[in-house]
Amino acid sequence: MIGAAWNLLLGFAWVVLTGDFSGRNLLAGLLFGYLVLALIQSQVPALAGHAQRLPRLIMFIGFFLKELLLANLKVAFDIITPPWYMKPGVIAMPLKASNEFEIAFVANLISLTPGTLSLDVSDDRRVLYIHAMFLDNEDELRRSLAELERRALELFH
Amino acid sequence: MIELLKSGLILVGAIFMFLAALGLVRMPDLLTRMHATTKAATLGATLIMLAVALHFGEVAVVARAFGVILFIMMTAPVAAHVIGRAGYFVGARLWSGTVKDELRPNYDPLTHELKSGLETQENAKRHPRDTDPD
Amino acid sequence: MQLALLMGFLLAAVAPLLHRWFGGHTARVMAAYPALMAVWLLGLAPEILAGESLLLEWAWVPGLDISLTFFIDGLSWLFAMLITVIGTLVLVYAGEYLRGHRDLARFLVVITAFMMSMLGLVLADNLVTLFVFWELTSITSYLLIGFNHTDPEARKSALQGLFVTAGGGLALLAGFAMLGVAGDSWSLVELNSQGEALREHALYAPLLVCVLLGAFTKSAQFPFHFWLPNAMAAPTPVSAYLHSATMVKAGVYLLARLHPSLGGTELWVITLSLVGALTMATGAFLAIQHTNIKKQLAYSTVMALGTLTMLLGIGTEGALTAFVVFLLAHSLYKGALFMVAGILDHETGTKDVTAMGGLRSLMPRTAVVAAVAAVSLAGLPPLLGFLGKELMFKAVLEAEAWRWLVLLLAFTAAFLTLAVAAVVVLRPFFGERRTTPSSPHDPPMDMLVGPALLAGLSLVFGLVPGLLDSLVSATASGIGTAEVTAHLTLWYGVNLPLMLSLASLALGILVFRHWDRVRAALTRLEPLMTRGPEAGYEAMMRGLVAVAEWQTRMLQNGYIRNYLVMTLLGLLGLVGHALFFRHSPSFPFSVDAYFHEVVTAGLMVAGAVAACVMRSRLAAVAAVGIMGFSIALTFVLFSAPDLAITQLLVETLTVILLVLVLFRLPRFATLSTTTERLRDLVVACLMGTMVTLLMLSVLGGERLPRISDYMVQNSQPLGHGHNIVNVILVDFRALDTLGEMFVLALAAIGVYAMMRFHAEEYDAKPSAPPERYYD
Amino acid sequence: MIKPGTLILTVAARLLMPLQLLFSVFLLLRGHDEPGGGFIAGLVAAGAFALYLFAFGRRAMHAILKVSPRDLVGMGLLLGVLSTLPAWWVGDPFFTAQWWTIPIIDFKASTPLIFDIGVYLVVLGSVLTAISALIKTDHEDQPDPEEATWNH
Amino acid sequence: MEPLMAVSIGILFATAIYMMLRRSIVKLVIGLMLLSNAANLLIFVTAGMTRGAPPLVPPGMTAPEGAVADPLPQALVLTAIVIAFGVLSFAVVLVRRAWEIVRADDLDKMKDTDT
Amino acid sequence: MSTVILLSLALMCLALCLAFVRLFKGPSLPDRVVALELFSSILVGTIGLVAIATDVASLLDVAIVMALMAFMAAIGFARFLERGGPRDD
Amino acid sequence: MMPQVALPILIPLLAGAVSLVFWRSRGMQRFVAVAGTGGLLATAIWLLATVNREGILVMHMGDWQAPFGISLVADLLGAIMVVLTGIIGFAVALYSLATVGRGHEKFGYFPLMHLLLAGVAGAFLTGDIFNLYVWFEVMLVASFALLILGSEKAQMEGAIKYVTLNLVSSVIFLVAVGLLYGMVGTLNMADIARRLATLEDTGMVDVLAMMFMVAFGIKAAAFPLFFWLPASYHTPPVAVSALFAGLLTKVGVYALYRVFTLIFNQSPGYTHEILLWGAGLTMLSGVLGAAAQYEFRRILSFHIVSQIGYMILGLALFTPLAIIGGVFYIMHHIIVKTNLFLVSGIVHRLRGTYQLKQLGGLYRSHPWLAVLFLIPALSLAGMPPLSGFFAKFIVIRAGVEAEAWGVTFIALLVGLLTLYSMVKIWNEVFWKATPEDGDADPYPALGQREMWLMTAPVVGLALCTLFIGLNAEPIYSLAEASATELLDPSRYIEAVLGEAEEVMP
Ligand code: NA
Ligand code: NA
Repeated sequence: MIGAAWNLLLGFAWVVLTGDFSGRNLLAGLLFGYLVLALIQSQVPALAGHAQRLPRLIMFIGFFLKELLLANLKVAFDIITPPWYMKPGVIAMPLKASNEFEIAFVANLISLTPGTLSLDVSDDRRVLYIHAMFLDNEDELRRSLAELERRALELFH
Repeated sequence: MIELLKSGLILVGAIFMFLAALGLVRMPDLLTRMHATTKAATLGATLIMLAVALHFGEVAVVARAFGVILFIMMTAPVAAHVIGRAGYFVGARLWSGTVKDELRPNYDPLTHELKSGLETQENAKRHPRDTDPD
Repeated sequence: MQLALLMGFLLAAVAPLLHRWFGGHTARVMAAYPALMAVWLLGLAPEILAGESLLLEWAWVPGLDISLTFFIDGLSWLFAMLITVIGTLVLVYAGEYLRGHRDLARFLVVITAFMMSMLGLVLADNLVTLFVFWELTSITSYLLIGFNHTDPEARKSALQGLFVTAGGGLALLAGFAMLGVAGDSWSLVELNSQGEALREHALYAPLLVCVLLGAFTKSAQFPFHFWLPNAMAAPTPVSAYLHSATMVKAGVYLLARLHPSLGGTELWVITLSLVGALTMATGAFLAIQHTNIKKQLAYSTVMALGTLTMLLGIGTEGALTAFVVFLLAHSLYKGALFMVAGILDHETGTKDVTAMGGLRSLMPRTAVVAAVAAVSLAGLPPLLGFLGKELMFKAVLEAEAWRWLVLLLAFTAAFLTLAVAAVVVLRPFFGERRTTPSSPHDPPMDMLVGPALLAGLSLVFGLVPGLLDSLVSATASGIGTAEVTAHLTLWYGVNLPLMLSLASLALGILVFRHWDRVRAALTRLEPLMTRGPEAGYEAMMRGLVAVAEWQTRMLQNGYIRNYLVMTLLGLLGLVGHALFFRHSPSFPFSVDAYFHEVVTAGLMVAGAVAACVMRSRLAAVAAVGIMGFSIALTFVLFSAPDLAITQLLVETLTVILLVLVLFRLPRFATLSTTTERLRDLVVACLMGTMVTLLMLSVLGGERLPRISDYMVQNSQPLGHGHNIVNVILVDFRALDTLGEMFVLALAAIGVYAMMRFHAEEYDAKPSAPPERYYD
Repeated sequence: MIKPGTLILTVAARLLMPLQLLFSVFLLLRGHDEPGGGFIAGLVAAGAFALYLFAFGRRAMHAILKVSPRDLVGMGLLLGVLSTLPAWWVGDPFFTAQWWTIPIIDFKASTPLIFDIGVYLVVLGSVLTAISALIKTDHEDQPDPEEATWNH
Repeated sequence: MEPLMAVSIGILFATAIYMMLRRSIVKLVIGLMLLSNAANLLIFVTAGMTRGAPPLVPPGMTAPEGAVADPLPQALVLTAIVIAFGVLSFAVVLVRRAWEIVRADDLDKMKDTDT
Repeated sequence: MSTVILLSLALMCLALCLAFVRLFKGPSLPDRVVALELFSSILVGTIGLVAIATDVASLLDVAIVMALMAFMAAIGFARFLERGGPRDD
Repeated sequence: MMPQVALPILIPLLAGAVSLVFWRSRGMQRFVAVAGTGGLLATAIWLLATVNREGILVMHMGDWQAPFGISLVADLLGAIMVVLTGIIGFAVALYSLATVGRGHEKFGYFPLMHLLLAGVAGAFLTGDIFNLYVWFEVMLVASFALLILGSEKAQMEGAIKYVTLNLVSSVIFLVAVGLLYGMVGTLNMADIARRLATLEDTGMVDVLAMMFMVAFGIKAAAFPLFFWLPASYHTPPVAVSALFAGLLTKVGVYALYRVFTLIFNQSPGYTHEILLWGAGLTMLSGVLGAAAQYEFRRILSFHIVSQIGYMILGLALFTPLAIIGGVFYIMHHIIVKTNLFLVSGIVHRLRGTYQLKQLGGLYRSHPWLAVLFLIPALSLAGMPPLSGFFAKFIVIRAGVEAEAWGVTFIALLVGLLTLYSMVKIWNEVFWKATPEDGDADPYPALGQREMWLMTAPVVGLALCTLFIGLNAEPIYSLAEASATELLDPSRYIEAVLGEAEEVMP
């Protein structure tokens, strides 16, 4: 978090220094700030892992979009074809995520990926109840959900 | 090229939106309907906003288009969760083709308590934290 | 004089204060005031009696031609004298009559105010001012009749008197308004100088009818006579003053006053003669029929008023002379008799003449006074009453219209009155002694001086009628169109009037002899004479309440639907009428719309319709949400981003609010019948069609350039903003926005108060009495 | 007893609410030039607090709002009325816009802006007053500390 | 487009009136909501509708280039929307309190003050 | 307006209509709320399309507000349900 | 710049805002209540004096020349109405200090009162048709909130009708404004008047006139649009009733006067003829409604309706004298009707009920109150020489001059029936002996201070009534000057728009 804050600060500093208050310039500032921080992160413990976040984030977004698109197609197919191929059901997914922010993040991601919908978290926050559309291969589903959670949690660590 | 991409994005986005609506009408129960809507609509809106970003190409507009994408991605699942949960807990009838329900046995409709099903193994080790919502 | 009059009102107002200082002497102290006025008037006598008149000008509301100008000629002088002199006596009398009464002070307030009003009435030159005093006498009289206000009968009589006289007063107001318009003047002097023109005017007939209504109600003419006897619920001094000498003569005064401008026409002559004669006879019949002394006197007053009206109707020189003499005679003897009646009532504790007898020995002085006054009432020589009656018969014989009928009625009245006079005096004072609720004796001087003086004057004027020559001449000249010169004498020789008098004397004695039988016979006439008009009045009052209740049931029936339907039908009727009969619409039908626009409009409509037909509340809310979102989309499609944002934010917040509220509300239920629904549907569709037609008319009609072009051009240069809508909101039309802020704040206060404030919890402070809405 | 919000909702509210608030200020400040303005901004802000309210309950909402919504209404109205008065000072009719440039940050302050801020506060305060009054009677029974401050 | 909207708005008015004439208080409120929406839309439409030209002055310019939509009715409608929002919030809560106090959903049972 | 946009708009409108159909049919309140939620999401897309078609970028502000705020309605409804409001209402 | 044009609006707005800011402090609210209404009255008198001296005053808000911005216009009628607002506001504020419960004070009674006054004053002063709508709403919502303050059952039932029907009126008004703008493209009333005169299709003008007539007719409680009033006016605390009775319907009447003299004066043969019918039926149905009632405030409420008829009659006859009469009537009625409600409040305070059947004996116990009742009551019934007599007389004389026999007859009859109602109250409340069950619970005696605060406004208003009656000339000339202005709209138009060329960009 400190890294991100620093990065933002640097971006603004850049804007102020250059005197160009356009959005484009701010973007440039942020980018330069990121690069600078990436350079010095080995020396500053507080900044540890900062530089890895951006590529991770980009990769995660790519992964997520792919999932989103593919699964959407699957659902779409089921919608437009008259017979139902789906085998819906509610499953309990044990959570690795520990703090509530992570849990919510994961739950929302799962909701956004087609075929799965987060219903609720158990009161002890250890299980996420998910409504899934395609339970024909439950293990496969659980695995891909776990994968999604893993990748998502990577962003925070 | 950009024009073509834009047209593609628009059309695909619109189709997803339409599918979402179609699914909403066609799907047999509440939860499956929500599957159709939340994602497809989010995807559709996302695609169209990308097209908007491409179309205008100005930073301010692009920022706004991404703003829309971000906001819709933040809010849509929350809404889905809230409705789905409410719908489920107050007794939405599940489709006859539903194969499994691991939640029902863990939910107490009187106290609204939702267990994880793991309590028996670890015997409720966890203690309340102050970050718990009140 | 005006100042004196206004001071008189002030005196009335401070009466309670005086009462605190002077106690039992207050009445006497206050009586000094009218006495002074009488003296002042007496000082005018030489001029007035010489036939001159005085105009005392005083502006009041010049813009409306209303002035407080006083006009004093023989007629008004005579009335003013009667008012002040009898007023003085009555005040003195009342001070004794009501001695120790807890409401004496209030009585003095009202009677003094009445006196001043009456004085104003007869002195006013301006129609409106006259009316002002006229109504004041009605009100003060109301307060006096209802003096014993805890008695329901008194209250009822007071209301009756007020309602009849004020109703007539309103007719009078209309009449005056027409008179003022017709004569283009509000001054009686000026109006009286243009009688010819007025009688020719198109408004003559209606205005005369209105004026007569006013005068007849006030002067208790048939068929409005019934209120006067009921007004006897008032304390006797009031009856003596208001209901014999003054107020009831206001109508007669008015007729006399307007005689030069309105009198003399066929309508006038016939109406007044007949109504007057009929009233005479009615009054006399009713008088003979009652045993209550005050009622007898009251009905004989009715009879006298009828006589006066009749004489004015006849309108010849002789009739006017008779009018003046009879007026004076009646005021004197009737005032005296009422005061005597009061003494009897006061001393014996009863008003029923059949319950009294042989009082002569116990109260000799009273007996003398009563006898003198009664002889005058009976119309026997040598009293003024005799002269009045003679002149009356003479005038009737001169009558042009319906002479014999009038004569018959007048004659009947004369002998019945004689019988009444006999009953009133002979029964209580002579014959065998009867025990009465309280033991009587002569009253104190204060109570006797009034009747004695009045009776004495009757005698003096009767013996020396020449004293009145100039007064009668001056007064009658003021009433008539030509100069009248009167030479009064007690003995005109043996002529037809004398014969008639003798005949009436004989018949009168006969009736008195057989009074009990006559009474019994007359009871059969009762429904015709008294219940007739009075029953009509009561039926009217009941009808009024019934109509009122019916209307309330029909209109203000508590059903909000009915209110809405009425309101909407009002709108539909008015706007629809204008739309179809005042406007020739041309509708533009060039629909250039894209598919998505049509769908948006369709969804909007579908949402609204769905909200109507759905059977669940929240579904309806959701449907309204759809409509709202569609409207927002319409705003987007047609270049109103600010509106679109506002609309959808408001829509969202409304849904939140509704959801919060509906949680506590019952579900929809089917309450209306199919017929009701159909009716509502028709109203709704009519409204919808009307709105559409209105819009099409405006859209297809002439359209002028917009002021908003100025805003478009100047919002950046002058308002320093690029969003023109926002510049309008915070700059061009910031005042609207300011108001709107307050609306929102007010709504919030209202909501907060409704949810959190329940009066019973907070306002249970000990000093606040509980509200009782439903008891 | 139902808790005010689920975990997912509370987290979302914590994230979204500042975002919405920030956005509302943004809408307010640029409203003179782009779609937005006091009303819209106020409504968005009210929505933000409403979300927080749904997620955490009324007490929590009051805790972050610091002042009573009714105070906001009063302040907003006062601001709105007062913003019309500077014109009087310079002899113009009421409501005449006065513009001042704040030198260091080159910010153009004006009476219309102050007015718009007044609108913002009123809208926010009013909606919150209404909603919290409705919510309060809905489920909370304890006396409200703000009500105890009424001076008798 | 305007004639079409005129018809639509006419229908909106009809639905609003119909709902207001119902006996259920909740329907009355919904009727009021429909009514105020219809009225606002009416102002917007009657003033004339313009596609794709919001009343904004482009940055750096002093006036819009071409014709823009009439901003004045927009401002009026905006005011009217907000006013209607306030008033309707009040009405909604009023209905709720009336129900709580009078305990009748049926408007026909709320006529004690009149009769 | 290009064909693609018109076609897309038509599709979106059909989608709006379908959402309305679900809202009308219900059968339960959550179903209607889902329909309303979808309706608002489709509107976001539609506004984007209109912005492209008319070349008016400021319409995006409407879309932003919609994306950020429209879900509040759903939250309100959900609250109603969770507090025991009848779901078939 | 002449601040007195805007101050009668801004002062109550400011007072309302300050009261809200200090909603925790009872003392501050009470202080502001008196200071604010006093300030309103003072500026209003200042305004009237200026207008009387210098003619129509105009202030272009925000310095935007008419017709582009919103102009406040104070002609004589407007200024007179504002003064009356000030008088009533001040009187009711004083009265409220004694009668309004702590709960009411705490939950915004005083801010609501200020804002109601602001709305009323705004409506009287604005020269802009949409701005008029806004002030109507301010007034309306304030009245909504005042009406329900206390949440009693009767209040709720009355409020639902009041709110619904008034909202319908607002919507009709709004629709009419929308259509009007669509036609003439302007909102400034002077500008509208000028532009409408240039329209070729006068039919549509008549149609719009009807819409405004209905919208304002509802506000004014004219037949057949008055139902909301008798359904609700007797339900709130009496100070509120008095405030409503004095001012609210008169705003509707004022609006009718304004638009039907300034804007819709082209075809009086049609529009004013309809008004004439409305006036007659309003008088009659109102007074009949009262005859059926036995609740103090309900009787008074129905009489508001009937009296509105007289005011509309003045406008409908549309002759100089008739307008004078109408304006005079408004001035008289506002004072008298408010006063009657205040008296009813004192009666209620003494006896704990408004039901005539349960009241009685007050003539004996409180003769001063009896006098204080008689003055406005007789004035209301048009008894001379009180203010109501002159009002009625002018109207009737105008009716006779215009040869409108039907309505003149109704006006007279209604006068009689009004007297009947007033006498009924007098009989039952004052003359009748206290009924057996009437004085069952002894109410705590009025405190000295409380009594003064309640009586002072009543006495003040009664003195106004007497003054108008005994010294009618100045009031008459004021009404006359005002009528002259109203019948010559070009003066208004010129004052607002200047003599410049027609501004039609
Ligand atoms: Na509205
Ligand atoms: Na009103």
